Amino acid sequence: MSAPWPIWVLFGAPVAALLVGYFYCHQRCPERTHWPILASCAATALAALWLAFQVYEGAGWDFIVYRWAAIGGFTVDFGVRLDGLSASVLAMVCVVSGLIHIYAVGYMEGEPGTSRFFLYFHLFFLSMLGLLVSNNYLQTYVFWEGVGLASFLLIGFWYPKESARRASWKAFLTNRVGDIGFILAIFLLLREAGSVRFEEVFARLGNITPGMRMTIGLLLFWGAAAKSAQFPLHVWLPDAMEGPTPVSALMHAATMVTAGVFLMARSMPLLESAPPVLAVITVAGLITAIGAAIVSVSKRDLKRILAYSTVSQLGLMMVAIGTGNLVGAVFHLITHGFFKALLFLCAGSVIHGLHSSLHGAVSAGVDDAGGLGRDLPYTGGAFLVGALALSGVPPLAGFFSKDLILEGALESGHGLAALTFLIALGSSLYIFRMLLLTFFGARAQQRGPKAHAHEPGLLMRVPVLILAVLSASAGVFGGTVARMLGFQPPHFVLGVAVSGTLVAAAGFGVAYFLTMSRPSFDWEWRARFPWLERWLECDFGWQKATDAIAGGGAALAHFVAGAWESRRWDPFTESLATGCVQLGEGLSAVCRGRLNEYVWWMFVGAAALAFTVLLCF
Amino acid sequence: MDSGLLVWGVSGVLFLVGGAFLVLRRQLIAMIIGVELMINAANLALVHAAVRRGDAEGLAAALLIIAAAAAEAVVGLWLVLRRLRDGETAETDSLRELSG
Amino acid sequence: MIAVAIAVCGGFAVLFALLAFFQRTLYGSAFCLLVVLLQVAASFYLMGARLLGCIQALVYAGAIAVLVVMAVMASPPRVKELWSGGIPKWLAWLAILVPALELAGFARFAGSADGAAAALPLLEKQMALLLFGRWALLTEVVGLLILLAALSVVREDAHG
Amino acid sequence: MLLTGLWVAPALAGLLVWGMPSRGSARVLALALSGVILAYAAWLIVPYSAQPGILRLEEIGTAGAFGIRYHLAMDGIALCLCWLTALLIVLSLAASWKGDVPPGYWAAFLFLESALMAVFTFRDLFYFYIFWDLALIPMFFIIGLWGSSGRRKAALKFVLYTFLGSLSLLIGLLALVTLHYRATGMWTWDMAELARTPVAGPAALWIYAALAVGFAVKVPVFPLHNWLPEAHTEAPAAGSVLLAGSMLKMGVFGFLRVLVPVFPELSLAALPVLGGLGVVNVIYGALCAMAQKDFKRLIAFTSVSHLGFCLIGIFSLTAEGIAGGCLQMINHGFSTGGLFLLIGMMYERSHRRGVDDFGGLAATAPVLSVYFGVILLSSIGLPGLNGFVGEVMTLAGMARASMPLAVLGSLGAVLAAAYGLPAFQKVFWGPPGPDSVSQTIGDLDLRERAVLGVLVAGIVVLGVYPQPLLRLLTPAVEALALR
Repeated sequence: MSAPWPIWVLFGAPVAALLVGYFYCHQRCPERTHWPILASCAATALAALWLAFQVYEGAGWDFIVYRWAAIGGFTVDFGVRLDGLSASVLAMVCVVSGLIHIYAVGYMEGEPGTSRFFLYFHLFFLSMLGLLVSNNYLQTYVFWEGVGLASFLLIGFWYPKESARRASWKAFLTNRVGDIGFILAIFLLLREAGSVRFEEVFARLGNITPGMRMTIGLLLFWGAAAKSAQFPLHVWLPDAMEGPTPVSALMHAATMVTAGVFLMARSMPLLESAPPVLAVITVAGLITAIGAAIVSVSKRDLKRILAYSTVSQLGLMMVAIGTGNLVGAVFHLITHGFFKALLFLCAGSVIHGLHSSLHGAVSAGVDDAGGLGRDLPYTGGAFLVGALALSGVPPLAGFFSKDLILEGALESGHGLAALTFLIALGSSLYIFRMLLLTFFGARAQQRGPKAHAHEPGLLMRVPVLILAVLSASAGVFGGTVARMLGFQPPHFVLGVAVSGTLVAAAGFGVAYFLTMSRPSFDWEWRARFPWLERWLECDFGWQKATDAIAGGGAALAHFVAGAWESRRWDPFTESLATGCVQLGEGLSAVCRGRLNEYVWWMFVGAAALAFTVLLCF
Repeated sequence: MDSGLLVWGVSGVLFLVGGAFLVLRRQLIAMIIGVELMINAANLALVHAAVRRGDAEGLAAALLIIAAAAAEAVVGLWLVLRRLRDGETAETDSLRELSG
Repeated sequence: MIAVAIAVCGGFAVLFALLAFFQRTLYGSAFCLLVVLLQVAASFYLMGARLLGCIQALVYAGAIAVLVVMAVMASPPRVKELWSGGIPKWLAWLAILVPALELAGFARFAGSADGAAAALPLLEKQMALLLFGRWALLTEVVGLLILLAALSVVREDAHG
Repeated sequence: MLLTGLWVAPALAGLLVWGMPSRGSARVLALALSGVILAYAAWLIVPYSAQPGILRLEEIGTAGAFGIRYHLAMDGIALCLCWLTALLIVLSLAASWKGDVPPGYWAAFLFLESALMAVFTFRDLFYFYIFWDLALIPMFFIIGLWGSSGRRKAALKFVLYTFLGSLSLLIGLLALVTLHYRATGMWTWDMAELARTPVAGPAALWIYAALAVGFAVKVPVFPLHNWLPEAHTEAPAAGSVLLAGSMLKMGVFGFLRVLVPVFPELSLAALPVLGGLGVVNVIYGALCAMAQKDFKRLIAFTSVSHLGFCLIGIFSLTAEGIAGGCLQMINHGFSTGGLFLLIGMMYERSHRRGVDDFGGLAATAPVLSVYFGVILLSSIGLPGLNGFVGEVMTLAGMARASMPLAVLGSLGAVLAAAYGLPAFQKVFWGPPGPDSVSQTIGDLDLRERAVLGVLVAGIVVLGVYPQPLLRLLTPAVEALALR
């Protein structure tokens, strides 16, 4: 079946917008760069929704666009594959990024270099699209690194700041470490299955040895762990908050970080054929989720709390993947995209509102933003909706998706179920703590300066409103997502639903107790247990470990380049040359200028020559 | 009577004595004498071989060698005399330019 | 028979070469060189290459040896070891005695059957033909060489 | 006559340019003639595609003494390398337009081009060796006369080091030819015949080692590489472009053209040694690049790293590995050539090359930073640009040959980012240092944008759609693949 034209809109619109944006707007009228980009956002969003509807109706596409490279055992063609998984996630990504683009226009007003910002922003959007609709692993890898590059450029958008530069560099390097796993998996696939196309790989799973399947699965998870900030490689996400808030909202909450989960969902058949990999994913997901939840509770910076919350939620999705619950993972991915983006945008509005008093700081702490409920009622309300969705309070979206994951966990084991409930508790605890401290905490208790915050402009409020509506109503799409993925609509187990809500309520209660009834608790435990704070501050010491590894790498480079190359190996080869020169000088001492000696040496030479000639013949 | 061995012997000794002149004697003119001796030794052997084989080319060569030796002697002596005329000693040690 | 004669000439050549080497003065060495050259000319003659023997005697002994002696005499007297009185008396006598002996021996044995070395007119004729036939170019070159040598010496003195 | 023209034309052009009276006219003529040669090289695709496979054109003259025969031939790999050389010559001459240099400077480049074209097309080992050494002379003068401060030492070290390599190559060739003569009783220097009757026995191993060392010095393989940083640092910008863009490829081309076909089973056995050295090259080059302060030395070490990938590709001896190696050679020419041109332009403006000497250029020279960004990203192998294509195919090829080497090789990808991006951040995003010159650096003018535009266009097109180039390489590569 030939490709419907909206698919070409998916790719054509962003590319056209980028070209027009850079060559026309950026050069001549920088302040209007976002116009072509917003137009392309709208077009792609419509196309994505239409395609999602088609796929819901049962359509599906998997065709090759052009042959990228083919020689010997290496045949790679770039193509498009739209099935239930990619269509649903694509719809979410396009809607959310469209809204965030609009929000960014309001947020970045007056900032220097906004046209450059929008170009990078849309480059990210294009790479994300490419990643979602690709039909083979290598094309996914190409856009995977494209997304990494965009995150490098956007985190380091305010490049005069040293911390922003370090954060962007750290993000790119960690992603690159992950990408090694991904590219190695691709090489193994090329070697074992002879092709990287999803269809052919899953068809030929039979003739790949179990051991090799396991390694490929683990390597793919290693790549996904870097992108989705899972346990060993999550270190870059908290620092990624250095970027502007729309960047954090779009990339480090809703879309980019979910690419890892998307890859896992995409290669589900491969993972299911290697059960140990699923166990590893579950364990890693659990560790990440629980660890991030604990750390998030201790954080004070608005965006850092949300960052760790994202890491925790991604851990939860990985747990869903690990338990083989594809529908739960994908649906949670979609709902998470909505409410996490909403939470970040609200945090952005708060920071934007406090901008005057933050004297240029990029992000605000809970202390600076304490008790803003009265100043920012609208944002407060939206944040409340987001918080309820995240913690899984019915009838909002979070409840439905988290419930699916809880059911999946319950089926695969009580211990696992207990841990997932713990994660749910943690998530409601840290989000309500942030809500209460930021919006409802009494101003007096907060030690922050008396800040006067103002509601953001209309351009920022409309996307927040739409996202709030979506976060509230996305629960109904559970059935559609399941059908698109080819599963029966989920049936709700009453017991799990009730216990989920109770856990959310418990979380709220503890948060209320810690922040409202004993407001000074936040500072007391830091004073009494300084070691605990330091320990939590650097992710149980893992941040230090990764920095040490990076430092070790740099030291190795300096050793190799300095001590070995320029002080031992180079002088050694040059000493060979100077050695010859000395040899020459030594020999020249023989000619002391006496004529007779020269003649004597001539005789000796002639005699020796004659002798050798006689000897040889 | 194999005069061959004898003539070879004579020319060999003559050659060596010429060589001794060159290597051991200090004066430049002695070296020239040495060279003359060596050329003669070679010529003697050459002519002897040419005569035994009845090969005219050898004789012709010997003749040319004599001519060449003459030219060489002239130039050699002239160089030495020019050097002596400039007030230098005829010692070989005075020629130091080539020392390493 | 001839071999003995050649042997005698060779012996004397070697004798005088050694004498030349051990002479204190260059003057003596030059003189002994003259004698050696003559002995070699005699050997050529005895071997049969008569023309070559004469040329050797004429050119080499006559010209070059004399040239060397002249050079020795021309060098400034202040160079002590060159000059210091002529050649020792015994050497002079010896130099005269040796040719005399040879001439005597030659005369006595000249008449014997294989005495006179079979002159090789044919060989020498071939040599002459060769020199001005195939090797004409070479002879011209050597002639030119000698001319050059002479010219270079002359040129220097002209405006020396 | 087609192929003879390819290497004779630049030589004649060089002579013509050398003879020009004024510097201005020499410069203009040089650029024009190099443009003509580029057009001619490009046109060669027409007769080439008329007869696919190896375009065996020039077999003039019978075997002279010792079987030396004037035998030229052009296949896919040689054609691509000639295109690359011709293009880089035009670009580097255009880039060094402003330098006040005598006509000899332009002539040297044209002579270099002629020698390179000859090396790439000659099939007779004798002529191959002659032009292999001849190529050093013009580069010696380019570095020696028009380099920067320490040029004499660098030029001398460069020439002596590579001549030692050529000596080992010569010994290997002579031994090979004589052994071949002993085996078959026929003197020949032709690669094809030498390949037909392989030399067996322990001697073959020694010959293989001698030839390998000869080529290894030219590709800087790990232990024999330290002439490269100095040669690059001291060479003028255009000189470094040619040195990195084309001359390093002579070594890899040598491996490909001489070693693999003549000693197939030894090359198969040499995988751990030479493939391993390729991996060491990648990692060592990247590590050294990370710690460099001088920009040119940094780029020089990246060349060491990139050519490590070529080695990995070639000694995997799989079709995609060798094709990846060839692509990597061409891509490296584009990206490193571009980087050297850029550094040359920055040096032209500020007479400084240190990474710390610049700062905050993104604000003062936006166009320069965009070009630098794209070319640097291609150099560290960002997918979508051309650097990635070569790396992926070489490592995929090696994965089929030996997985551990492929794993180590792909470590190079991380290290590539480790040397590329910090330098970019420091120069373009970092704060302007106390004495840094970022304020005085003006943006690129039209000529420079055109030169870099060509390179960036090549980088993007080769990155997005490398298949046509691959189709050109396939016949030659398939002939070489053994695994």
